[in-house]
Amino acid sequence: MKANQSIITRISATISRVENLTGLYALLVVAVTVIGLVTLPFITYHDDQLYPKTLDPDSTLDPYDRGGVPFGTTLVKAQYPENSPFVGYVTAYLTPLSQWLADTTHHMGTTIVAHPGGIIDEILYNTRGLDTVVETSILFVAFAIASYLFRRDA
Amino acid sequence: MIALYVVAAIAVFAAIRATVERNTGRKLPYVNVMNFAVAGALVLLLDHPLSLVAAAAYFVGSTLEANAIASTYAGGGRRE
Amino acid sequence: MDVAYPAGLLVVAIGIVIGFAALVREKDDLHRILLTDLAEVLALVLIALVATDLAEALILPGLVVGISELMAVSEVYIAREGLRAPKEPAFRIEVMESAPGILALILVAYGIFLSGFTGGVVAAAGAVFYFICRGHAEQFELIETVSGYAWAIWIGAFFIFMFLPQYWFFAVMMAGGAILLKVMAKMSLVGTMRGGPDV
Amino acid sequence: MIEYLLFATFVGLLFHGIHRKVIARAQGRPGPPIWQEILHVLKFSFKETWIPKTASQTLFVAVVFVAIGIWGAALYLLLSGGSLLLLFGIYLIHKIVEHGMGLSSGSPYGKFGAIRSVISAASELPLLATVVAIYFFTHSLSIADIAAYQQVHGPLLVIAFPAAAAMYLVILSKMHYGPFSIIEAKEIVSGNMTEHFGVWRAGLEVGYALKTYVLLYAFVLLFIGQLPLALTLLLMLLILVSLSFVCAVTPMLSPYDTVTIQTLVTGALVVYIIVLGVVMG
Amino acid sequence: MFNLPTTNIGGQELFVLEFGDIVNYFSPYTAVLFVFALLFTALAIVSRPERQVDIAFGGDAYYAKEVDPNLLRFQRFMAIACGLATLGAMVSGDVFNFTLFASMVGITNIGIVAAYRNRHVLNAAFQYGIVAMLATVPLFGGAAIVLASTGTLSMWELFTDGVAVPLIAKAFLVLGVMGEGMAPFYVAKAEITRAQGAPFILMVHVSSLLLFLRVIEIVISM
Amino acid sequence: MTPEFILGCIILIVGVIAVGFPRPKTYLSRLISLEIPGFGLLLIMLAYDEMLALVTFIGVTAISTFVLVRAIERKEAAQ
Amino acid sequence: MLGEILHILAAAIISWILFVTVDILFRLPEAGGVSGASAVARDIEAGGGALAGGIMMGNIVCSPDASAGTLLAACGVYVAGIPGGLAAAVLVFIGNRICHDPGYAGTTGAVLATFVVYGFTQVGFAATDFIAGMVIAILTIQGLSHAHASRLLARLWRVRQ
Amino acid sequence: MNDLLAFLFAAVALIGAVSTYFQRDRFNKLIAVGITFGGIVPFIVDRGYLDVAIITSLIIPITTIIILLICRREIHDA
Repeated sequence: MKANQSIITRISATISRVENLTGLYALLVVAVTVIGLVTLPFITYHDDQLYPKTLDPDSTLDPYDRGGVPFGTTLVKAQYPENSPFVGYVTAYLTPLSQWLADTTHHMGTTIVAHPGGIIDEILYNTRGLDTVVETSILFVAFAIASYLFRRDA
Repeated sequence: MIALYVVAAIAVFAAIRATVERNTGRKLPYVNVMNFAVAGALVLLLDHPLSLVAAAAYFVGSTLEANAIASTYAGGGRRE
Repeated sequence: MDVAYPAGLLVVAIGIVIGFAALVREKDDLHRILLTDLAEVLALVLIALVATDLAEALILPGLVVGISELMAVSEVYIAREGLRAPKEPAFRIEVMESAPGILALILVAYGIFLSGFTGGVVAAAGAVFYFICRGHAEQFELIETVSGYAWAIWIGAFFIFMFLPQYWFFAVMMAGGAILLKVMAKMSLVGTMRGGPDV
Repeated sequence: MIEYLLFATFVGLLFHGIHRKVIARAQGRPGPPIWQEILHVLKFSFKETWIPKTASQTLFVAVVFVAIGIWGAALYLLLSGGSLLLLFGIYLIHKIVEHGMGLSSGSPYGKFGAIRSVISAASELPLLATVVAIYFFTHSLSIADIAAYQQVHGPLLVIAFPAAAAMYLVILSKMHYGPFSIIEAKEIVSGNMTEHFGVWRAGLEVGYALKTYVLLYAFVLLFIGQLPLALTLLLMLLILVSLSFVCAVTPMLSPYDTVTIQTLVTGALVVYIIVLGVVMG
Repeated sequence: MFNLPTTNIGGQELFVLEFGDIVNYFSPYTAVLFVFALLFTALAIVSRPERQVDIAFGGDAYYAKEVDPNLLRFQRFMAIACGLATLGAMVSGDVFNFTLFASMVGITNIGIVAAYRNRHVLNAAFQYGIVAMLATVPLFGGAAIVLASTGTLSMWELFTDGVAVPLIAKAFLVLGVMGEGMAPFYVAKAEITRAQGAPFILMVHVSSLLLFLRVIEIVISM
Repeated sequence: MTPEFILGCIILIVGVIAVGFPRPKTYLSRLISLEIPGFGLLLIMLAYDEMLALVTFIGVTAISTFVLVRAIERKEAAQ
Repeated sequence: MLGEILHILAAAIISWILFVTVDILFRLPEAGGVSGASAVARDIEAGGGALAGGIMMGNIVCSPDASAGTLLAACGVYVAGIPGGLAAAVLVFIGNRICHDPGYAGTTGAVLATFVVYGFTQVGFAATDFIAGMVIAILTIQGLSHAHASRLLARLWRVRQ
Repeated sequence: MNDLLAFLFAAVALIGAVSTYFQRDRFNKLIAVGITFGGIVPFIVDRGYLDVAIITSLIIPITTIIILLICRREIHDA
C-alpha cells in the first residue's frame, strides 16, 4: 500500500478483502458492546417474567416441580393462555414410568421431567412450538449442507 | 462431619500438587488422589443410594480419562 | 436477582470484548472457527441469565442451532481447503476397545429414556463416541431417511398442538419421540463422517 | 391512477433527457435533445426482441415486470401517504432487480454489473439513516403524517438538514453518469443492462423513469412539504439540475470507494442521530 | 383482542395467525414484504439457472458453463428453504422466533453458495458462515436482554408505549441481522455472486434485504 | 449471588482469556481451552437450576468437539 | 471430635493394609495392564522410584483397583449397608471392563472391603471414617512422595515373590 | 454445603481452570481440565441433581478422549 493514498482509499482497500470481513464484524460488535457497557447500569431485571421458576428442594421432581393436577387445570404463566386451551396439561402429566420413578426415588427430577411431559416440553411443543419447528428445520438444513459436501468430496 | 473437611482438604492439596508437578507421568497419581477425594466427597455431601452411583460414575469416568491420557502419552497401544 | 443480572451482563460484556478482540487479531481461518465456538458459549450465557423456564426452552434450540452451524461451516472449510482424512493408521489406545460399548450403551439407553432434545443429544454423544472408536458400516441413507421422517412427524405433532389441542397427549409423545430420533440421527452422522465415505 | 402513472413516466424520461443535456452543457458538449430518452423508449419498443440462450429465462423476463411494478407501487404509496418504511423497502428491492438483471443473463458483463451492484449496496444505508432521523422528529413514518408535521413546524430541510443531505446522496447514487454509478460504467459495456434489449430495455427504461420521478418527488414531499403540482415539479427540476451539475464535474469513483464514502456518511448520520437522541432526551 | 399498538409505522394489522404464544401477523408493511419473498421464492422454484459465459483470456474464445443437475437440485432446495425462512421472518410476531428465522436464513445462504466448487466462492461462503455464526451472539443476546428487561418476547406487548426496551438490545438485534444477512458488509456477498445459479443467488440478497427491512421495523416500533 | 454463580463468572472470564489468547498458540491448545468457558456456562446454568439445558449443553460440547477435531486433524495431516 | 480423627486414622491404616495386600496378591506390580500404566511407571522410575512400585501406582491410576474398590465399598456401606457395598462391587466391575482391565483386583477388593467396613461399623466406627481413611491411605501412596512410595511397594512385592 | 467447603471445591476448580491456561504441554492441559471438572461436580451433587452428575461425569471423559485423537505424542515435545 502506498503512503500517499487517501484515507478513503485505504479504508476501501481494507473492506474489499473478504478475509478482513470477520475482523470488521468483530470490531463492530466490540464497539457496540463497549457502548453498551455504558448503558449497563440502566438495565434492570424485570421481575414479572413469563414461566417463572419455583423451586421445591423436597419434591422428587426438583428443579422442575411446577405443581398441577394431571389431566386438570394447572397454572402456567404463558403469554397468551387463551391461544393454547390445553396449556398446563403437559406440565402436570407424568408417564407411568416416570410416575413410578418419582414415587420411588429422590434426586432424579431432571430425568423424570425430561421423559415426555413436564414444563419444558410444554413450552417447546405447545406454547412455543413454532420455535421448535424452525430449530429442527435449521438442523435439517445444516446437515443437508454438511452431508452434501461430505459425500460429494469423498 | 470432619471426614468431609478432611476429604475436601486433600482434594485441594492433590490439585495443587498436580498443578505444581511438571512431569505428565508423575502428575497422574496426584490427579488420582484428587479423584478419590472428590468421589468420597460426593457421597459425603449427599447421603443417598444414588450418590454411590454418582461417585462411581465420576470415579470411573475420571479414571478412564486418566487411562486415556496416560496411554496417549505413552504413544498409543499399537506401537509396542 | 437484582445484583446478579447486571453482574452477569457485565461479565458477558467483558467476555464479548475479550473474545471478539481476539477475533479481530486472528488471521487463521481454523482459529476463527474455534473462536466462534467460544462466541456460542457467550450467547448461551446471555440467555441463561434470564433464569426462567422460558430461558431454558430458548437455550435448547440455541444449542442445536449452534452445533448445526458449526457443522456446516467446518464442512465448508474442509471442502475449501480440499482436506483429506489422514492417511496414517488410525490412532488406537486400549480404552477405545473397551469403553465405547458400555458407555455408548448407557448413554443411548438413557437418552432414549429422556426423549426430546436432551435425550437426542445425549444418545447422539454416545453414538458418536461408538462410531469414532469402532468404525462403522455406512448407513448414511438410512439414517438420513429416518431423520427426515422424524422431522415430518414433529411437524405433524406441532399441527396437532395448534389445531387439535384436545389430542395433546398424542402430540407430546409424537413430538418427544420425533425430536429424539431427529437429533440423535443427525448428530450420529457426525460420528460416521470421520473416515472415508465407505469405511 | 393510470394517467398519473403515464404522466410520471413521461416526466421521468424527460428528466433523464434534461439530465444528459445539462451534463453535456456543463462539459462543453452540445448533448442530445432533451426528449432523446423518450425516443429511445419508443424505438426499443418496436425492435426485435428475444431472450439470450444462456439466460435464466424466467428470471430474465420477470425482473423487468418487477422493476415497473415496484416503482408503480412506490408512486401509489407516495400519493396515498403510506408508510415511509415501505418506500425504503421498495428502494431496497430495486437492488434485487439490479442483481437479478445482471445475473440472469449469463453474460460476463452483466455479471460484473451485478457484482458491482452488490458491492454498492451500502448506498441504502444513508436512506435508512434518513428514515430514522425523520422518525425522531415526527414520531411517525406515515408520509401523510410527515407532511402534516411540516405544515406545522416548517420544512424538515431546515430542521433536519443532515438527513436531507443523506437523502440527496441516495438520489445521487442512483443517477446515471454520476460518481456512484459504477454499475453501468462503460468499462463493463452497459453493466447489468447489457443483455436486456428490445422490449425488455424499454420496460426497464420506464421503470427507471418512474424511479427517478419517485425519488425526486419523495425528496420534495419529505423535506419541503406538500405543494401544488406545478411547484413540486419545478422544485424537482431544480434538484435534478443540481444533481446533474454534481454528476458532470465529479469523476466516477472506484467501486469500493463508493462503499466507503456512503458508509462514512451513514456513520456521520448515526452520530447525528445519537446526538439528537441525547439532546432531545 | 389483538390490536397492533403502533399503526403509524407498519400500518394496521390485516390478519393474525396464532401459534400458541407466538402470534404472527400481517400488516400492510409485512404483507408487502411477504409478497415479495413469496414472489422471489416462486421465481427460484420455476426458473432454471443461467449458463454463465466465461471468456478465455488470451484468445477470442468463450464458452458457456453447463448446469450440473445435482448442484441445481441442491441449490434449489436451499433456495426454497431460504424463501420459507424469509417468509417466516417477515410475519413473525415474536422476537426470539424472528431471530431463529434469521439464523436459518443465514445458514441456508451458506448452503446456496457452498455447493459451488470454485475456491473463491467457497472462501467467501466460509467467511460469510463465520460471520453468520458470530451474529448469533448479538441476535440471541439481544432477544435475551429484551426478555430479561421487559419480561416478554411478544411484539404485541413490546410495541406498546409502556414497555421500554434497552437500547443495547435494539443495537444487538440490528447487529445480529446485519451479520446473518450481511446487509452492509457486502464484500463477501460480492464474491458469492460469482457463483452460478442466478435465481438462487438472488434469494441470498432477497432474504438479507427483507430481513434487514423487517428488523428496522421491529426496532423502530419497540 | 450463589457461590456457583460467582465461581461460574470467574471461570468464564478465565476461559475466555484462555481461548482468546492461548499459550502456546496452536489449534490444540485453543480447543482444550474451549472446555473452560464451557464449565463457566455450566456453573451459571447450575446456579439457575437449568438442568436440562446443562445436560444438553454437555452433550453438544462433546459433539462439537468432535466436529472441530475432525477439521483440525485434517488440517494437521495436510501440513 | 478427637475420637473421630483417631477413628479416621485407624480406618486409614486398616484400608491401607487391605488394599495393598489385595493389590499385591493380584500381582498388580508385575506388569502394566495398559500402556499408560507403563508410562507412569517409567516416569516414576525416572524420578527416583522403583519400577515395580511404579507399575502398581500406574495400574491404580489407570483402572479401578482394590483401593477404588475399598473406597466405593465404604461409600456403599455408608449409603445402604451391605447391599450398597455389593452394588459398589458391581460398579467397580463395570469400571474395570470400561478401563480395559482384565483383572479382578477391584471387584475382590470391593467385596472384601464391604465386609470389613461393615464389621467395623458394628464396633463403633462410622462408614464415613473409612471413606476419609481410604482417601488418606491413597494419599500416602500416590500423593506424598512417589519415590518413597514406589520403593516401599517394590519391597513388599519382593516379599510376595 | 457451607462456605468453607464451597471455598475448597471452588479452589480446586479455579486451580484447574487457571492452570489449563498456564500449562504448555497438551497432556498437562487436559489433566488440568479434568481437575476443573473435579472441582465442579461437588456443586452439582450438593444441589441434589445426582442424575445430572452421573451423566456429565460420563460425557466429560468422552470429550477428553475425543480431543486425545489429535494428541499423538510427537518426538520433539516429549
